[in-house]
Amino acid sequence: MTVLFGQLFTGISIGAVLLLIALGLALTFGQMNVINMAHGEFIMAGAYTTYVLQQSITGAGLSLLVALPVAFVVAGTMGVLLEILLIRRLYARPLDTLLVTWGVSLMLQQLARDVFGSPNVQTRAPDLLTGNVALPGGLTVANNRLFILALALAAVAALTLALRFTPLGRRIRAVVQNRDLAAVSGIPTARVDRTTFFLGSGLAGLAGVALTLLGPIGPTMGTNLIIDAFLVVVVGGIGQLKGSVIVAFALGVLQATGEYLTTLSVAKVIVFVAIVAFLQWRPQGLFTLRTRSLA
Amino acid sequence: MTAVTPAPPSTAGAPAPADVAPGSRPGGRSRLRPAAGFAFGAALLFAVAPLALSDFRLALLAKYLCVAMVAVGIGIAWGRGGMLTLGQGVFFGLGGYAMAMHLKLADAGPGGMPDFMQLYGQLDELPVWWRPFASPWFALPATVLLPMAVAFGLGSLVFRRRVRGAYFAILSQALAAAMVILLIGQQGTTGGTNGLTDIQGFFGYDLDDPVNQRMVYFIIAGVLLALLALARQIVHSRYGELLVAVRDSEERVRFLGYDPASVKLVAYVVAAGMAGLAGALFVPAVGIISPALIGIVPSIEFVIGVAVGGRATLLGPVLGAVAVAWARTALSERFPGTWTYLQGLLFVVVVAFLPGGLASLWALARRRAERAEVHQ
Amino acid sequence: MSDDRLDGLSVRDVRVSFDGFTAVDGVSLEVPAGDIRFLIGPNGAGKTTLVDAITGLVRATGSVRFGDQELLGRPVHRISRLGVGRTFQTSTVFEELSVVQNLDIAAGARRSWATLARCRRGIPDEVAAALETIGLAGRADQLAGTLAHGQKQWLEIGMLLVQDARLLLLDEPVAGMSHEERDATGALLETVSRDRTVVVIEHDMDFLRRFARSVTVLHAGRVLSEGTVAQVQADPRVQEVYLGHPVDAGSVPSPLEA
Amino acid sequence: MSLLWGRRILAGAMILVAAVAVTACGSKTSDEGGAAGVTADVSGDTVKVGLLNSLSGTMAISEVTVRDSIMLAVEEINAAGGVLGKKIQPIGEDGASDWPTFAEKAEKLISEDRVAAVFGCWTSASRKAVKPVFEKNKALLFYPVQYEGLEQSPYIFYTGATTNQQIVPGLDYLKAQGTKSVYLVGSDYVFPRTANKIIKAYAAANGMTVVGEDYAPLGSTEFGTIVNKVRSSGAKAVFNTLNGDSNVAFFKEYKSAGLTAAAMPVVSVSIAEEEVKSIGTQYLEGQLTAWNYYQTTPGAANGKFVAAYKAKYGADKPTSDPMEAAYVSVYLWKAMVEKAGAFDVEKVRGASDGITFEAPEGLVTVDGKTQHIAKTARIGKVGADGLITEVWNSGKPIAPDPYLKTYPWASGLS
Repeated sequence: MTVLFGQLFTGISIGAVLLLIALGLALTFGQMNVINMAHGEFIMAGAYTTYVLQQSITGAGLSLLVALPVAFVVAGTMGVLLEILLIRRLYARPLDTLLVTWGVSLMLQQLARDVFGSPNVQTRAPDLLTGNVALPGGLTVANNRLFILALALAAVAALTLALRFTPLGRRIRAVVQNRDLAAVSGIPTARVDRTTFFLGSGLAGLAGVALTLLGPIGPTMGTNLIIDAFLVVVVGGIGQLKGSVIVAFALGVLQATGEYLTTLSVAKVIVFVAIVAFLQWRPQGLFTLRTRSLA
Repeated sequence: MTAVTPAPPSTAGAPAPADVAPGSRPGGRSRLRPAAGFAFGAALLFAVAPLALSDFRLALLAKYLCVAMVAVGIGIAWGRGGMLTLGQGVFFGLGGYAMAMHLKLADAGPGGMPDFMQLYGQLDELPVWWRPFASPWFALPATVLLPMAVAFGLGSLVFRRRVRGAYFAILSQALAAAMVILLIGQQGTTGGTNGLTDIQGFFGYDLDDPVNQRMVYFIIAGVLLALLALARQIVHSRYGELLVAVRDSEERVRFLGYDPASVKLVAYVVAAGMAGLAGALFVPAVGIISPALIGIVPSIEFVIGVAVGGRATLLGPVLGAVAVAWARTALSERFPGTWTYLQGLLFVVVVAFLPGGLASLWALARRRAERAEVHQ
Repeated sequence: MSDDRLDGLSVRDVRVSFDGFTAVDGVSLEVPAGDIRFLIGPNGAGKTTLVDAITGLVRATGSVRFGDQELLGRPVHRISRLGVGRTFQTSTVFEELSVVQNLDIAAGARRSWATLARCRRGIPDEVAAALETIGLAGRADQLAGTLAHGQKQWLEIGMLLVQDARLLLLDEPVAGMSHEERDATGALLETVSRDRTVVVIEHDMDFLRRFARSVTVLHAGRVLSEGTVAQVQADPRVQEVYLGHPVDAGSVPSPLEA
Repeated sequence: MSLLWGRRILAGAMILVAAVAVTACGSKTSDEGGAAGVTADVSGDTVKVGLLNSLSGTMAISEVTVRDSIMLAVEEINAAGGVLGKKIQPIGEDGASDWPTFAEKAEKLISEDRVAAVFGCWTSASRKAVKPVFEKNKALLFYPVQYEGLEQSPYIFYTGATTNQQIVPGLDYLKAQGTKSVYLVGSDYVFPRTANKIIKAYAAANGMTVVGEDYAPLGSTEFGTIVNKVRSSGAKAVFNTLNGDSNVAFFKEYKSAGLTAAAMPVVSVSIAEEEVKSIGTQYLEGQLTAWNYYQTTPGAANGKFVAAYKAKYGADKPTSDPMEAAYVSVYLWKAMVEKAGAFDVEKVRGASDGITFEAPEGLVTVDGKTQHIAKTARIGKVGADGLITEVWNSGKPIAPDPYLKTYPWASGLS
């Protein structure tokens, strides 16, 4: 029983990681239809930001707190640069953004290798986040997982509120629902695109900081995550955040359960089959914006 | 409701270079051109290359030509059909494994078992699903039919449900990832990460012998030419025109009474068959097939050559694939890190700024020349 | 191959709703064989949605029969093969194919795979005939993307002709056309309607008066009025919808005369 | 129409040409062809050797350090006068973490550059990929990494540990500590699966139980479930054959699940000083490793090696077992060549038996029969300073036994 609860929590925390890395994509891919394969490298940038900050800020807890906003800005800025230099030219060709940004991701990886070296680097986690909370029944819940869960939920909440209640959020939603109409209504779509990209990429930076608590920090850390993140958004349906949230947790629990009953390899295959089956049922994902268009 | 204007359907977004208008009636002279070009290519592959290159370089060329075969298929599926398939490695791998399984069994002799199975699998007898591959009459067709069957299965599911564009690309990529995990997990019967290695013979010919390596090269070159001829027929047929129409506006085609799903399915299955054939020939040429050849990264690398050469042209993918593979070898021998930058840069520059690939430069130059002719 | 029957369209109690919003709310109409029926109505009346429902693009309840065939519930391409063809508000020709190729594809939905695998030799007869009808014979080899706007619309109609559609559903075919082009399009419709049934969604009242044989006015997803041009023009409800208040027939110039 | 047919005929003709080419030039017997092997080019005053490591891709992390230590050995030897009076000219190639590329580059080094020997490869997969190339060309590979055994190619010298020099001593140590149950965690590839097979056979014969066995795909960084299983299994120790990035995620998860080195130690066979650095002592302190060499291994030879390495590559760069094995491999090749008095591959092989070298890890001896080397096994504990200190060693070099023929419990394994 304990194991079962442990697994449930593991599934939820896998979901939280998925959510955190997919949230930025839900904006850039989901709202702007840009397939940014360099998203993983923005995550990497966030993780390296934590590493760099720890060189000067020695307190592990403080450096982590400082890293969150700094990584957001660093990754966000990289995203804006990418948008201005390349993606802006490619809005009409979504598939081509995939290939172009894949090229960018290759270069960013090599850049990380040249700057920080090929081996993984280490960061120190605050002691608080390496411990766990003991629950009755011998169950423990890891603090770093709780932190990531909280961070993911906070990010979702902040993003939802921002999209719903700020003028910027309204503009973003207007552009998503009807770009042409938004443009003729006087919304500066180019600026909105850039801001959306900043937010989406910044969220990747946040995810990067969080991931230093869980896994390796190295040049290729982003590539391992990117496909999973895309699958979350694809299955969740583009244009809305709630789909990604639900699907992230559902996939997390599915993977944890599958892994517990079989092996990690088989679990991954199970998840893939489940996704193909799901898309048979709802090819446009869990939630979609209904618009009348032929495409 | 009526205020909402139907967006002009643009699923593919592949601005084909101007020279892909197969409708312009070719004059007598330009009809001879393909035949002449074909003969020229054949001469290059069959006479010049074997004479000019060392055994080692010729073997490398054989490897590149296998990649080029995959590229021909991608050119049809992506360039013509708008399906960005990022999982061609899967089909390449299926063909390769089918061939390698047969060759391993042939090496082991009748009743024998491949060496790695005893080492890692500790199996007492051959797994059931290996057995049919002992027969060349099963294994050889399987190298092509197996990938086609898998493509048919997946394709008929996803195309019918109108999974397309980015969704399809990501799904095909996930397929590659799943396939790799599956292969690695079954080490006892698939060789795991090692893959199937140390293949000695090719239908009785010893692959260690340079003369036989040369023979493999000739077979590969011949098959590539045959695939090119097939691709040309497909592109210029009515089906080829229909495929472009589906790429540019799937819904419109549907309203004309076609089922776009089956139109796309055919192109996808053909591309898968070509990738399978390439994988099968890769095995005797290189002597190895492993999960590392079929995952996400190699699958994307198949696409880069196509993009560089010109996705919507016939020869572009082939030349692009060979050029990129060659550049990789040449540059990584000297500057390993630099190659990664360059590969990334190639992707960015070609796709963002030259979506027609290098072939569009060629077309541009030709149009300039024609205009100059007219002006005189 | 060609089926020469002339069939009418019968729409009964068709409803379409999106997420709780009912775009078409129980529309019934009869378009007799060989008619040129115009569908008009203010924005949001459900005209295009009705056509979407008839052609299978959106899900609907009720019944749509063309001849003796029920259309609802069939996939788009099956409905098309029953002889129902449509155009869209924005022209959707295959811009990277030539005019001939566009028409040839439209003509080919019933071709076998064996035929598809072969190259096209020359220009098939029905394509040549359509080229003449739509007046693009001189531009046969031009890429469709390079045609003028009006020509693209004609090409679309031509595609319906070679497709052997016996029911043509045209969504604002003359929007953005010059006077001369409108006249030519109208003439084309009259030619075409000799052996086909035509339904046109149109806002251009001048065009309507000249070429409509009958008119259905939709409003808020329902049929508001139906009849000849004159009958509809005289209907006070129509004037109310268009002007926002009831008027006496004849006291104010009908909006349809604008 | 006729032109279409013309093209078809042409295509047919091409295939015919290919078929003719096949029958004309294929030869069924290999001994008449050029498979006699390529002889190394030693005509000048230098001798070329090949360095084949991944400088890009996922394996670059580890293999770059091996390349560095090979280069160190080459420079030292050249500074001391070279081999048989010839300076060593190293030719580096990038295996790019891609097995067919390894095979391709090996072929290039042998047949184009005509090197006298090749040093390199890391993963078993890359070794398996190049093995036929070396055997076909009758050329030499020196392989410097601990591996899963069950192999003995006449053209490969294995200077890393085989299973009875690393895994078996690791198990002996656990047994001596009174550990009755172990949990096996590994990456999903050849080495862990084979190692775990050996561990299970050992456990069965030595009164230990294997309470669980889990594999993660290479590169996997999600260990929630595996650690959860380990935690609830009640095992007394974990035997860890994870590779690369997965170790980082595993140990972070391990610590946050409240598992400690004191209560449930993890014995790792792929974590050396370099990896400790990238995982962090925060997570690793007190955990065990099984190797043949540590930076802290005492002795003058090691002092000299560590000092030279740090002087060349930086004081913050640690030395590790595979680096040491690679460094040693160059010296062993030099000794063999000098004993043979020639660079000829067969002569070098013939001279190999009994060659000894005072290596940083202690005295090593080449076993000519298996072409492995006798090495001392050492169990180490990770300290707070990131270095690994020895807690146990086998006392004397253990003779290599790649097929575990001298261990009765292993009789069913190969």
